[in-house]
Amino acid sequence: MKKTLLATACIAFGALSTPALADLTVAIAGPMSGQYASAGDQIRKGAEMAIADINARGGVLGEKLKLEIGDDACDPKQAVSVANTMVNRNIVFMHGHWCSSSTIPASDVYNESDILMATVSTNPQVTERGLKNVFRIMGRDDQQGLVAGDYLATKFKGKKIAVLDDKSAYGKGLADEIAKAMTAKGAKPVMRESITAGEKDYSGIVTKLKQAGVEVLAYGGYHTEVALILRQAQQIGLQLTVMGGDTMTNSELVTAAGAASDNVMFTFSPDPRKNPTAAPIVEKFRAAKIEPEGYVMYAYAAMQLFEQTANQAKSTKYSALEKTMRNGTFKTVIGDLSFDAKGDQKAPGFVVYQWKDGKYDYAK
Amino acid sequence: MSTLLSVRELTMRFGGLTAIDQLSLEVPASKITGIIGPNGAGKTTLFNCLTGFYKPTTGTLRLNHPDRGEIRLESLPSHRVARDAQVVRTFQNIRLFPKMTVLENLIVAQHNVLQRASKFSIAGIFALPGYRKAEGEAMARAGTWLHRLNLEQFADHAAGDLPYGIQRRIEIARALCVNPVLLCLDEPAAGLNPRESAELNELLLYLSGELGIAILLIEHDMSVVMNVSDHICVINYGRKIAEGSPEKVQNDPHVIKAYLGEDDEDEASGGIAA
Amino acid sequence: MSTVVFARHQVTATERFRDAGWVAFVALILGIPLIGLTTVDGGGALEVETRFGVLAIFVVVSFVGRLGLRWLIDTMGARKLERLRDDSNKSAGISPVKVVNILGWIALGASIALPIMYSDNRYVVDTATTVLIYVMLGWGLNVVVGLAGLLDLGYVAFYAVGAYSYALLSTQYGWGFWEALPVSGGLAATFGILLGYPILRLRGDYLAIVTLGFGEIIRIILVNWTEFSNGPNGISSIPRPSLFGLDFTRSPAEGEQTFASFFGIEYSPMHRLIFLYYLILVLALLTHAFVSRLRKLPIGRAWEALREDEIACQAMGMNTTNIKLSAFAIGAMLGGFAGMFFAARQGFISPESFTFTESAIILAIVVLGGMGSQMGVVLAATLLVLIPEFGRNFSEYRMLLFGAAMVLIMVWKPSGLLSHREPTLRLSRGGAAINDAVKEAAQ
Amino acid sequence: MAYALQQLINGLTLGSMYGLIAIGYTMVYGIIGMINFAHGDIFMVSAFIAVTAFTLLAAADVSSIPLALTFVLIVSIFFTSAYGWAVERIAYRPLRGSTRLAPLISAIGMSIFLQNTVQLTQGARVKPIPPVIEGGFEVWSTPDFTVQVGWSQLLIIVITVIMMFAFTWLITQTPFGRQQRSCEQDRTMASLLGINVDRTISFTFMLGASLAAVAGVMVTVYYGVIDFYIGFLAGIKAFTAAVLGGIGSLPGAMLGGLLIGLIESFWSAYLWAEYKDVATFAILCLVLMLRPSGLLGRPEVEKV
Repeated sequence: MKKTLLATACIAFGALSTPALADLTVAIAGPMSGQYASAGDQIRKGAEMAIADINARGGVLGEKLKLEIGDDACDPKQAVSVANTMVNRNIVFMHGHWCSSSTIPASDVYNESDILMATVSTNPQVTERGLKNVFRIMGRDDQQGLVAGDYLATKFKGKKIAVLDDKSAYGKGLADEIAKAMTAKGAKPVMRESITAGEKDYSGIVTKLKQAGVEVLAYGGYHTEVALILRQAQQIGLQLTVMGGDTMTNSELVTAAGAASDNVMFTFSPDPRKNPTAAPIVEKFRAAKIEPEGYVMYAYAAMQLFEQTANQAKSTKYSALEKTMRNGTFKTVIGDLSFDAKGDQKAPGFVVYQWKDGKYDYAK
Repeated sequence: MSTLLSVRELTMRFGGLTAIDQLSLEVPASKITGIIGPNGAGKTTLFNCLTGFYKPTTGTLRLNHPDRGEIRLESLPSHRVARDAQVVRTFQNIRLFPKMTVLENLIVAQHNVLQRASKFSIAGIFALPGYRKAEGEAMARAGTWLHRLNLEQFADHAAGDLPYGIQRRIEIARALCVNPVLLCLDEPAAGLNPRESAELNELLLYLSGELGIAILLIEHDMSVVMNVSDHICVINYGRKIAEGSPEKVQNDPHVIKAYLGEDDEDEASGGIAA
Repeated sequence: MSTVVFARHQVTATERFRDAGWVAFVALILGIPLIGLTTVDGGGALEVETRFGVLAIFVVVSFVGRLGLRWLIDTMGARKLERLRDDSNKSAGISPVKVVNILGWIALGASIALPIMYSDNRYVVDTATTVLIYVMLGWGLNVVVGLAGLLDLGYVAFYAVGAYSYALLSTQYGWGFWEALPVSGGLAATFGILLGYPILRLRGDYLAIVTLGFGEIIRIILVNWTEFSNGPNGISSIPRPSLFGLDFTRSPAEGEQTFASFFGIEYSPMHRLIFLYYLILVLALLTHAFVSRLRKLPIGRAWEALREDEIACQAMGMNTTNIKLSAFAIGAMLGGFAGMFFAARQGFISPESFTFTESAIILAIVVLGGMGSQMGVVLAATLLVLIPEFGRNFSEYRMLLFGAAMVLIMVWKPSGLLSHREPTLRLSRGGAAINDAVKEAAQ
Repeated sequence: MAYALQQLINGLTLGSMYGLIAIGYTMVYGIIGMINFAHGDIFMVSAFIAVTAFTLLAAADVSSIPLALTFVLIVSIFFTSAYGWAVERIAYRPLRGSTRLAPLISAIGMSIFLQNTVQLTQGARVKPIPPVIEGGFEVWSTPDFTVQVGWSQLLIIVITVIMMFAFTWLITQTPFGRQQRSCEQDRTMASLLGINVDRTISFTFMLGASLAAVAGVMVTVYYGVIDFYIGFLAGIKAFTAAVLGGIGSLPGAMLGGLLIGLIESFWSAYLWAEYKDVATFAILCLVLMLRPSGLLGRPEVEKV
């Protein structure tokens, strides 16, 4: 028995190490399982559609693209493991990871192996570490927080505003920035606390909000908790307006919070669905019964970004790709992309949205 | 005859229940003292007080240690009773280290000596001569007792897998490895066949006679108690009801009443009938 | 003793079918709510969707699977009996100890050769490094749970202490890996004692919940005390260890040399990976040597005695408080080393890596391996790391397989994969005579 | 004052749910001395069953709330106890009589397995249902704070009290209860006296699962949002509650649950919400240091 085990282990290593015989391999990585699996799902759908479209156009530099999918479950350790797998599969481009805490350690691996990556992780640290291969096609938490904080300080002047976060790297970063921006504008939050994501009972904190007379809640975290907070606020007769980040784009919020979701505002990049050039793609997604919400279009855009970079560079060599991506401008479904020296998108432009009857639109 | 241990007005209460009531007792050095009494009389509780497992409610337990002078046992935690006062016990329901071998059981009993020699394990890790010497001595001591108690052939067997009678012997051997001045045996003959009982008698006499170890013996098997004890103390309901030589105790009317007592029939079976 | 009865009730086909039918029925009941029905988002509200086809397949698979399993168990059982019958007169072949020893040497050889064989394969070397981290953690926890028998569900706390102490010492004070090593280990050990002291009186499962709580407390503090630990953002850019001052970077720092330039070879990121691999291999082997040696010392035997019977330990004059604390401290120290290596290898740590699940997996490694068995830990760690890695190809079923494997291995071998206990010392004599003597005495 | 009252009500509601789950832990511990780590996930499964049942009812246009609740409770209890039974049969029964830790690991494996099964079969997305019971009543109104109690909160507390009484009756007054208690004290002796130990243990698991099912339905009604991950935290909290109250004691589990609910809501009401779990565990440690077998647990006297 033991020998068989050993043998299996050897074979296993052998099997896992065989490089995939693809034409040109690109990859996505994110939480395909675990708590945030719905985000991973969006990324996969977007990327798959993009790859199909690119291949239909004849691929990149005459070669067909093949997509590899990595599941990190938002666990930093698994993210490194995924990154190593991807290196072995000789990928030339990575769209991912999704959680900042996964992107940061994984980007080191890609950096060492000369693999270009474009991520949607919003934590400033992702691009602040001077890694040349890291590009971000989404805004940063500090920019996002600034937009949200300014909006709150001007639109809800004089109202009592509380800032909460869910203790995740993303949520806390965002909430900190919002609080900072608000204070700078002279609207100091009346409360600054954290909750534990994954719990179901937030009645304690909601009652505390009611006691403090809070009318507006700025929240750094994911949509599930917002839905619960809204429902529990209703139970004790508290009307709350919520301001959140890009994660509030998830339509689960509406199903979960019901009518109360109309009180949810959030910051997000200008809606790619509203982008006139993106209209045919949006139609195509809808025809395939996929609502191009959240990260779907971003994944699509990331693949477009790679396609155009490679075509412009006329090469899939890392150095050429990196140089082209850093200096060029690319037309994608989320608008024109160009990057600064750190790899951050030049025109991030966050806009405030509001949910209304199950759809979100720019807030007035 | 010098007194090794003197128990003075020992009382142990558990809530409303008085398990030992004003018990006084002298245990002479190098002799065997038997403690008998019906089930539930408080014998094991006495042992537990003596060896630090229970804190007596009131009373004193003075040990005249041959090297260290007077030691008050009631104020010591259980491990120091064995380590400093060298009062070592066995258990009614055998408590060996079942998965360890017999030899290991005997070596574990010499933990304190070895641990000191291993100097926080540092000397041990590098197998320095000082530690190796101590280990050799411990093995020799264990070997001696294995031989004396006829356990050599089981030395490398897991203690828990061995038959009951042998486990009893191992427990005594293990206690002896601690180098006791007072050995407290809690029903060592329970579950032994007549041949084994006879061997036990011989061993006990050897220990007290030849090696000068004082023995405190709780036993229901009268063939053991009456044959080996120099002195017997009978307790019932936590009180001493009789004391003296085996012959004297056997004929004491209080004792007979306690064992064959008019109203306590079920208790009698464990006693003299054995 | 009486003779062993070898006869066995023959199972008829009807009984088999009835048994499998019963299993299929249970599968049906269990399947209806989770497989047969599911709720999907139908635009603002949930709608129920039925999947009775899948349910039917599930039930049929259960039926056939049960029939097959039953048959397999029966044939295996019969064969085992056959063998027992044959063996009852002969002695067994090679002793399990020898097999384990040989296996150990093979594993050692394989682990030394692995990076040479896969010198251009990041994934293999990296996964093997992960295996070794878990092996080391398993060996550390083995001291507490396997040897001393203290159920610790919060072992990850010490792992975290080790990782964070290195991360902070290196990023804040510029300490190197080797200087920080003893400090991290010492800090983790201190935490072990701090935790151990107040809860010494607790037994078994009460101890388990308190250690679990301790692990959570450490994690929550790391998350919330931002000034200290940088909160959920974690600590990034943790320096990598160097080989006697030689860094594994592409271009050397001012006035220094890199590994590649020193040996005059071309830079490759694999060098560092392989170096890290050998580093953890050496750390793990040292741990192994240390723990195996301790086990044969008074302190190690005292741990095992404590696991077997605490009362008897006290009666032998052993200070159980110190023995427990030493187990906690040494286990914690080894966990701290592993954590420190983890931080150095990842280059980034955040509280997310130190959750309860991690503790549970380390505990599972110790128990699946066979409590107290050093080789068992290696085997279990390899399995538990590789099962989810295999699963990467069918990623959704990965953790499902992992959970199922834990249950199945436990049911198949309740005392662990390698449960044989090797005595720490022997009276130098042959074995056969003893066997006969025991049999004689048992009659 | 009004604020404190509102927090008290919050705490009691939360605590009732912890208590219901904790009883499952405590009963299983009492009878076979193992921590059933999969219990939290059994609770999670029950919540999914409840969501499916509610959705079915909504599709069938059932509008009577008492009828709907009864239906969902029955369905959920039925299927969940089947899960409780199956988990015991598959993962624990083969391990009876082995080391203490084997079933613990098997339970952790089972917990991972159940979580992922639900994720695969029901999806990773959260499952929301529209509020089943809406509204509430004002208890007390002061100028700066109005205390409101939701009907669903009231329902949870009332059902918990009923369940508590029903269970105490079941354990103390019925033949099953006698068998259960006898197995708890001495399994070998109980089987010698003709009690079917296997069946009693199975039944205990099913009862524990039924209570988890009640809690699962309550969670669905009260919070309206569930996902495959809820079992983990709820399980740990409930387990803590069981230990705090003294594992093995039914009133202890309830008391522990309520206490933890109250600690959580009052801690986050007056102090820093982010450290509330630290508070819970610290109080647990303190209590155990002073009373090593929990608040209402029988002190474990080791016979020497």
